[in-house]
Amino acid sequence: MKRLLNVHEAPIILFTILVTLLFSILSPDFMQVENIRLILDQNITMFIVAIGMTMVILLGGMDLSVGSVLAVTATSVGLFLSHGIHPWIAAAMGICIGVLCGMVNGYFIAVRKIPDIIVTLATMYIFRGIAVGISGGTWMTNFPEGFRFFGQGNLLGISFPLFIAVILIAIFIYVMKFTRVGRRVYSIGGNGPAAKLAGISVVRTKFKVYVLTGLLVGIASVIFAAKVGSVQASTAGSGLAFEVMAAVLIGGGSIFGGVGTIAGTMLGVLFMGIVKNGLIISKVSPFWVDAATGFLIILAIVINTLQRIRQNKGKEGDLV
Amino acid sequence: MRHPVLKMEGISKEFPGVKALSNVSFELYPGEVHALMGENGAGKSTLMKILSGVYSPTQGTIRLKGKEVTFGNPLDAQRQGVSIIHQEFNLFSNLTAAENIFIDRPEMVGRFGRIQWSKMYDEAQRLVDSIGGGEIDVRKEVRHLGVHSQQVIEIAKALSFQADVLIMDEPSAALPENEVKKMFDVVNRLRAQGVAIVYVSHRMKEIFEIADKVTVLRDGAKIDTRGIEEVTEQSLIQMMVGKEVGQLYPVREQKQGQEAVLQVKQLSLDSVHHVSFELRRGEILGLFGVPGSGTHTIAERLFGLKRGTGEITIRGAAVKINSPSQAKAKKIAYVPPDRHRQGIIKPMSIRQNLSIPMLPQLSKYTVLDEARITEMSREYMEKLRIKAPNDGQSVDFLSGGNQQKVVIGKWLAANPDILILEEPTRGVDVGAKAEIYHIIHQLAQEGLSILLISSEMPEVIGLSDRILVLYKGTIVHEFAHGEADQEQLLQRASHPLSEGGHL
Amino acid sequence: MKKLTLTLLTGVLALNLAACGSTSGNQPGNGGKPSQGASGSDTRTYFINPKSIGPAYWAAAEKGAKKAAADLKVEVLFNAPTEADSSKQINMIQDMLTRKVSGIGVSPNDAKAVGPVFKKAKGQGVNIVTWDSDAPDTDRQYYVAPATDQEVGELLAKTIGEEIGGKGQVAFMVAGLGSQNQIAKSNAAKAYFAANYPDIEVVTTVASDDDQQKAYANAQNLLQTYPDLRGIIGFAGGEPPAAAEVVEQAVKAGTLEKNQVAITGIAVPSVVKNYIKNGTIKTDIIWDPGKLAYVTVYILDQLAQGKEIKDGMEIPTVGTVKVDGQNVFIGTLQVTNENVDSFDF
Amino acid sequence: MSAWTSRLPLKGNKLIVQMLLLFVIIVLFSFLSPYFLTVTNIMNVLNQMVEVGLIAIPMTMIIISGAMDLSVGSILAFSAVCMGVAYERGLDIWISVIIGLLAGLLCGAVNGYLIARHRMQAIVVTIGMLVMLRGLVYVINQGRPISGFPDAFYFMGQQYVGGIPVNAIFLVVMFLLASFVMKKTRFSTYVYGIGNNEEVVRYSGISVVRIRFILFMLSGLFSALAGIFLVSRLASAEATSGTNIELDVITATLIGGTHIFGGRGSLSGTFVGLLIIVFLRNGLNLLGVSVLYQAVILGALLLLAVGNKKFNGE
Repeated sequence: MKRLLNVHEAPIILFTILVTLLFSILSPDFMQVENIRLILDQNITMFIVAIGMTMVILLGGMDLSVGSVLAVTATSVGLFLSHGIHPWIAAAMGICIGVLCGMVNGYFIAVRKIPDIIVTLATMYIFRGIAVGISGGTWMTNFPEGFRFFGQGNLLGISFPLFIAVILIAIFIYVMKFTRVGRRVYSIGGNGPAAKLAGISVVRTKFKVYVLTGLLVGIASVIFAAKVGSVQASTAGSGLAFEVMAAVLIGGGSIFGGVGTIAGTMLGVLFMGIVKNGLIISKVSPFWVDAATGFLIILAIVINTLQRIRQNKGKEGDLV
Repeated sequence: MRHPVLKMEGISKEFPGVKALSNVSFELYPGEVHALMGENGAGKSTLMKILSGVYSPTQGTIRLKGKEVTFGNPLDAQRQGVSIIHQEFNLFSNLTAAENIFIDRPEMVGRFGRIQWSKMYDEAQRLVDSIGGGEIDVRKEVRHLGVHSQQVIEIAKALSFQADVLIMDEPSAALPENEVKKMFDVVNRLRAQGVAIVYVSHRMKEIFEIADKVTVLRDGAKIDTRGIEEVTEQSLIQMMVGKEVGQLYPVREQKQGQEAVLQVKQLSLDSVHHVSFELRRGEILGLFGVPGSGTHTIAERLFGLKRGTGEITIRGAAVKINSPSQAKAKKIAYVPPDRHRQGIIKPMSIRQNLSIPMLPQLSKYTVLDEARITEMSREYMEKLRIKAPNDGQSVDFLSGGNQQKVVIGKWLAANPDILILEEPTRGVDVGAKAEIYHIIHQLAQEGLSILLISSEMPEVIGLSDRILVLYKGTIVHEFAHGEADQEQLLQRASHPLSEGGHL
Repeated sequence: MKKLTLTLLTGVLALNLAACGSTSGNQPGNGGKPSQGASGSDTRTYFINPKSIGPAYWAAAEKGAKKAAADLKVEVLFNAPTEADSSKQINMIQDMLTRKVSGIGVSPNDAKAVGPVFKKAKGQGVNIVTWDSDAPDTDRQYYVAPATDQEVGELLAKTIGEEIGGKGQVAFMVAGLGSQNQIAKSNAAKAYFAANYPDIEVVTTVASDDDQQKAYANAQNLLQTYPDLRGIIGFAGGEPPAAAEVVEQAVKAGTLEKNQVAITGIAVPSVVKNYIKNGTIKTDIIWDPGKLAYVTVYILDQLAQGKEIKDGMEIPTVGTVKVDGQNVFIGTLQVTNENVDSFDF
Repeated sequence: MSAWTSRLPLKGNKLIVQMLLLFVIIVLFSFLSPYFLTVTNIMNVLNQMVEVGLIAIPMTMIIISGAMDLSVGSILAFSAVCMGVAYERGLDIWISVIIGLLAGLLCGAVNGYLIARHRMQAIVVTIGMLVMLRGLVYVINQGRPISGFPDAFYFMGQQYVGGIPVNAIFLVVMFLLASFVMKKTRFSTYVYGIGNNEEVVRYSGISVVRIRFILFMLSGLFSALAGIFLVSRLASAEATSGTNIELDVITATLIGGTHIFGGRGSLSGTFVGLLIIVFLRNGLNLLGVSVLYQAVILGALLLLAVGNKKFNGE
């Protein structure tokens, strides 16, 4: 199984190594411990949100609203803090709001059976509006020192947010591989009607996945707020959904569901992070950064597609 | 002495406006293979759905091992010991074979909700081995497995529920002829283990080979249950159809010319090696081989769905066929094996489905010529006797036979020189089969050259003027008209030297 | 049929909600008068249009505009698209022209693109004043600003130049690479360096596209890429706090010495208060966006009443303003540790 | 109309709910604002909806064919800036326009090549193009807006003929043309066919690759057209123009009853959907409703109305 997994993610691993080598040659500053830590640090939010997005995409769905959920959660945490609520309680309440948003998505998608794109497109508008509305247009900033721990603190020598991210990644890799919920996600994404026949409640599993995604985005947004130090409700997390989706797909996920792994997605996030950081470190003209990022995304997808074609050739018989 | 493991009494099922089953009773004993027969629409599938927990009956009782039961849903039925294997498998192609067998099963979950993978693999392998699927690696993802292996996985899944009753719906439909034997081995093993099997099939030959008893349904009612030794093929058909049926296969008159319409030389691609043959005007050329032998690949190559080496000549002129549109331009038509996936666009109307390949001819400056399309669709609906209120009817609502006629019709409208038919009667009931055979025959009479690829041997034998047998990508034998019988054909197709395995 | 009705009901409900939302939203702005349809002949209505809705800067401006509305007893509508998008902004101005407002104050996202709609406004006799960002060569009558972009850019360059002692590497952080006021200010700063501090090298210009996280990552990457960096100028409200946050974290982590990188820029005092108190930002340049909006409304109201705009005129609650041709300047403020607590925006 | 359309089970002409909703919106706003139902306002709205409308035409077709194009906003900006740069270099304005259109076609061709020819996932490819093209826009002109076009060019976006904006007339003509194509030509059968069952179309000897390629080319072309009309209307070619326009376009298409998974939908539906969102937005603007509430209302409408099965004529 391990070997198979490795094969599945081989192209993106190779491509990431290649890009890393390229940047190392272009800039001596790239392959520094400090910089690697920086890359990890800059992408904590992405890592955590991408876990949720992986599950959603494995189900065969997509979630366009993650950026708005992030904004709503981060803004409410900021509001709670400004009312003098203890940082830990404020964080917990913020995460609850993330879960609530997930429940809204889950309700319409799983229970009311409205296509996910429509629901999350709609909630993307709605949550963003609510976020800016409750913020009153002002920035959430000047957080108390105690809150900054979530974004900048250290635990046992490693940064606290990184620690949280690693734990979450480990938990969800375990969940996806070793628990029934995880396997149900794969089975629904692979063959929905068959999953139903096997007695799997598609409604409940979908609902759970969107709630978990809300939870993860909630956690990510607390870290985001604590790390960046200020939240602007109108722009926080804009563009996050597309970026995270791209990471999942670069990491070997299929938009049609059933295929993909958390580990692969994390590689995808890392790849995007490396590209963005590397282009700046190598002092590429700022005008070229976006163009080059887009080009590398497309290249990564091309490589993935080639891999899929190669794999499918190994099929037994010709009727399948 | 023996008690029935399953007893259905007075089962009726009504849908709004339709009575699908009326007062059907059915008994099943342990260790017997009980064939369930009937034309499409006779009520077989309703009965199976009731038995497997998809529907609940309007009236009547089901007793399992003497106890009255109700099934809330298919899983409920499975847990109580009744499993069904559908014609179309319900497998997760993205998951391993083992996981497919034990998907979402509490018994595979250990402490702290952890799935015990090694236990799952071991048990799955044991189950698969016990029904003779030893060569299957249960750690492989299902999408990498062949059809027979997939069926074995389905059976193993059913058995993993300790099934007392196993319903097999057209189990041989997707299987190559040589693998049907393997499937029978599995069924025999199950019978020996005391599992009661409901075997649903259209294929007479199989029924006589494997079944102990046969129950025939017609128009939602049970006609009779008899021991297999009490019936003949003819009497069964009569019970199913309710009247004498005419000749299933039309008598072929050897009228074809000698002029070769299509010549294939040294065709090679994928698993096909150096295949050469010619197809004459007005000829029905049978192409027979077990799946994997390359018959399907040849069809795909000739229709431009795949590319390869070798020379293709039409009426003496070498042609290049690299895409279906090029094939169409060369007047080659192809009726593909999987009607649902490749043949019809379900939500679209009959006229749209019929006219699709011909639209460039049926439009002026790309604007559709509605009058001509109407004329054309009426003509072919009449010619092929497609039963529908009008040509605006969505094909989704047609019976399998009529859907298949639409697929044939859309290519006839294109007025081809060469017609490739692959599995032209798959999933079609007896009545429609005979009609389709007559159509094929008539087309050949009119001068159309037909390449017939089928896994149903009687069909190939009954219709073809010549039969080419393919084995592992090469032509190993040619039968002239009337020369072949089923035994010989199968023997050639599965090669005398290595019985069985085509892998 | 039931579902159909339900759908329609939903739509109606949503609209009613919207109507309510607008009423309550506008009430503080016009002293409790009902807002809808109230823009008749007796009440003068002005549409004040920032670049977008959301940023704190514009929220502060809205307060000023609403205050002016109360003081001058006029109605003020303060609205803009959620993103700084010129096409959506112009759509909104067009809609407001339809509503026959008495005057419009615009902070254009694209100075050229507003040309046609300003022309149309002039044709309808609607006064146009630009504020915060200008649209020269259009039919706008006045431009209300703290100072010219040139002056602001030079002031920023001077501030950082003094702080770092006139030499070293400096990086620019802007909101958008294509935004004109950003280009004008950064070019002025570059020119100022070239003239006065030849030893200062501007290493790069990074853009955040108004995204806080991106600004933050940009600042991190700057420190990583340019170990010898001495200063950062943030040309828009989101940039200095992001830079300050990153520098503070780096100092705390020990990868950077305190005061190694000087930061200045344009930012609302409330947002950078902590950084100024910590000494991470020594001087921040700002003007009161509320006063800017106040003056805009005031000028529009003067125009509507046919009054003259003179240099040195006294505007209540704002003070005297400098009028230079068509430009009205209210002056910039320097925020430092000493006065940071005295600002209320 | 003809026997053909009435017999099509697919082309849900059941736009009753949409029409009613539009009607309710118009009536409601007429009561709430005296300016809403005025000729100038309606002409304004028509003038404003052109860019979104133009892109919605190919987007509807692409969604019907079961794909999606998220790169339209970036193509719009790319073409607009290409045109602007060409004009700045001293080329004739109409030659510059053609260069802009060709740039859009080229982008569409890249999308089409990757998606149709190499069967890559449309969403992923177009997200990649979205990022890359937006970046290229900055590369081409360093983010400066380009302006100063001749008056003849502004005719397209700013002038009125018979009291109706020229660009709105163009949009309506395009919609009628496209609607004709999607009702009366074989291209439409192919597009609906691909959306319902791509394999069957391929097995019918029709090049699915070519149809898909054409669709993405159309999308590129119409995005470029939208870009040019935008420049003409705003008199300025900007690097940021068209950001997030894909969301507006998709929203209009979905409200118009096109099925997100393809196979079903109509251009007339999209047109009504478009009117619903532009009139809603305009009415709310006239009332002075903050954009924040507007976003929430649009979202709620999408969720409660499009989510409703009746809405899609099911």
